[in-house]
Amino acid sequence: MIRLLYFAWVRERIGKAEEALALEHPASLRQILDRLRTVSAGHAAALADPSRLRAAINQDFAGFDAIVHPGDEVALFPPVTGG
Amino acid sequence: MIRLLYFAWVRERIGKAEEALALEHPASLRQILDRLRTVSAGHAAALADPSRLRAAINQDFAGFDAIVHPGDEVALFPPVTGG
Amino acid sequence: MPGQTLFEARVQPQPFDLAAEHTRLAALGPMVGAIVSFVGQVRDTPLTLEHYPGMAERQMQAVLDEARARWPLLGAIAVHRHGSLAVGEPIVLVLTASSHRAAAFQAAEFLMDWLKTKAPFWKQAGGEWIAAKGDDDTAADRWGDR
Amino acid sequence: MPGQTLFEARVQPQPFDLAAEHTRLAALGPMVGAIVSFVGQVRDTPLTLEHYPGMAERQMQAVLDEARARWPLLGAIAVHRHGSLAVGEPIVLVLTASSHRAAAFQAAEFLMDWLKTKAPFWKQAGGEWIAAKGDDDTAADRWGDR
Repeated sequence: MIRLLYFAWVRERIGKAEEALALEHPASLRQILDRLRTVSAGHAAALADPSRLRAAINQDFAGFDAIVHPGDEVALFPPVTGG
Repeated sequence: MIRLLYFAWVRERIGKAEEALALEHPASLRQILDRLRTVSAGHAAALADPSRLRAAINQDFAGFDAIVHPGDEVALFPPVTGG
Repeated sequence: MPGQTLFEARVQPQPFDLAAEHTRLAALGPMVGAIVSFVGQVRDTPLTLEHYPGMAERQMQAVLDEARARWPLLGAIAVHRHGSLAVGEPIVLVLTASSHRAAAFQAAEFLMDWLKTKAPFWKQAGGEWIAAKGDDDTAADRWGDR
Repeated sequence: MPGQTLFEARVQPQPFDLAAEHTRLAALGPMVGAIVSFVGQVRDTPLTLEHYPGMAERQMQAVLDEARARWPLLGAIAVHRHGSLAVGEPIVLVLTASSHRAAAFQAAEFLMDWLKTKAPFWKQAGGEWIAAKGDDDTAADRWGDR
């Protein structure tokens, strides 16, 4: 199991701020995205273009080749615009 | 006549903060310094080394070749150390 | 107390108090010669700021640690607001204290550049999410990696 | 009132109020997006600051005008104290306001560099006059002449 968090328009398109995903073996973030796109039309729309997305694993920025382990907190969001 | 103002160690060595000097015709700051050095031992000591001095005419920085006119306010002081 | 240091990152909905934060750095001791502050405030149009609780504080603290490793700082404070903000309201505060002005200025500018690209906040204006600016990446990149 | 600008140089013996001066710039209108402040404070040893009344204000104003010509500023304030100052007391305040952070940062750093080399103040510590630092000329020179 991993915890997924969504922010900004990713959250809006998916229609929820967080959810759980079953995960028994380590997988790349890219593989997680592939699975998530099949969950709903909202997921597919939000996650269609990885170049518009950024990700964090356990609250640190991560590339899409990074490996997610069971128990991790994974966040998906647009490029940040704070400051 | 010109008004002379002294600051910091220039003031201390000369022993006064200001004085008047007779001036009927325009003269360079360098010529004014030459005259002032003859006024007293304190003047001579304070003004001995122009490379350690800075000057202003009418409250604007001026080089020693600048021309002083009767009625001007001339200030002599060390390089500034504010801020 | 003299000789202390102070490095603090906070995320909060309420306004911050520039003078109070400044006083905390000014009081760090007789080595403090220069304090630089930056305040960003809402320009032109009201904003709503969303953030990632936990990661926001964590990444802001990491940026402070990075600044501390690069410059001889005695202290630094970063405060970022979230929620709905009207035009003219302050969004972000950065303060740096050092013995020397160049370090305080450079560290403050570095902190702002890196916060803009590394702190997980997202601005919404008029119902639209504001896109990230390439300018901000360029500004952040000039400091290089370590 | 929106759309105003504010450029002010002052010399005074008494402390300044960072928050009050900041508020004056923050209130200049909806174009203000970034406010940078610099406070210099007495480090290590008490100081006495002598200045050239009249010329000090005049040169500080000239430095503000120069910054205004170089960067898109909405406002800038420079306050320099004179007289006897204990360790930890503030000496000099510079504040800049702009729509953009880079302009506010650069102008504030420029103002400090130029004030240090162009404002007629002289520091005395322990009965000795502090010598001008070549570093300060170098810092000022990097901005070039116009």
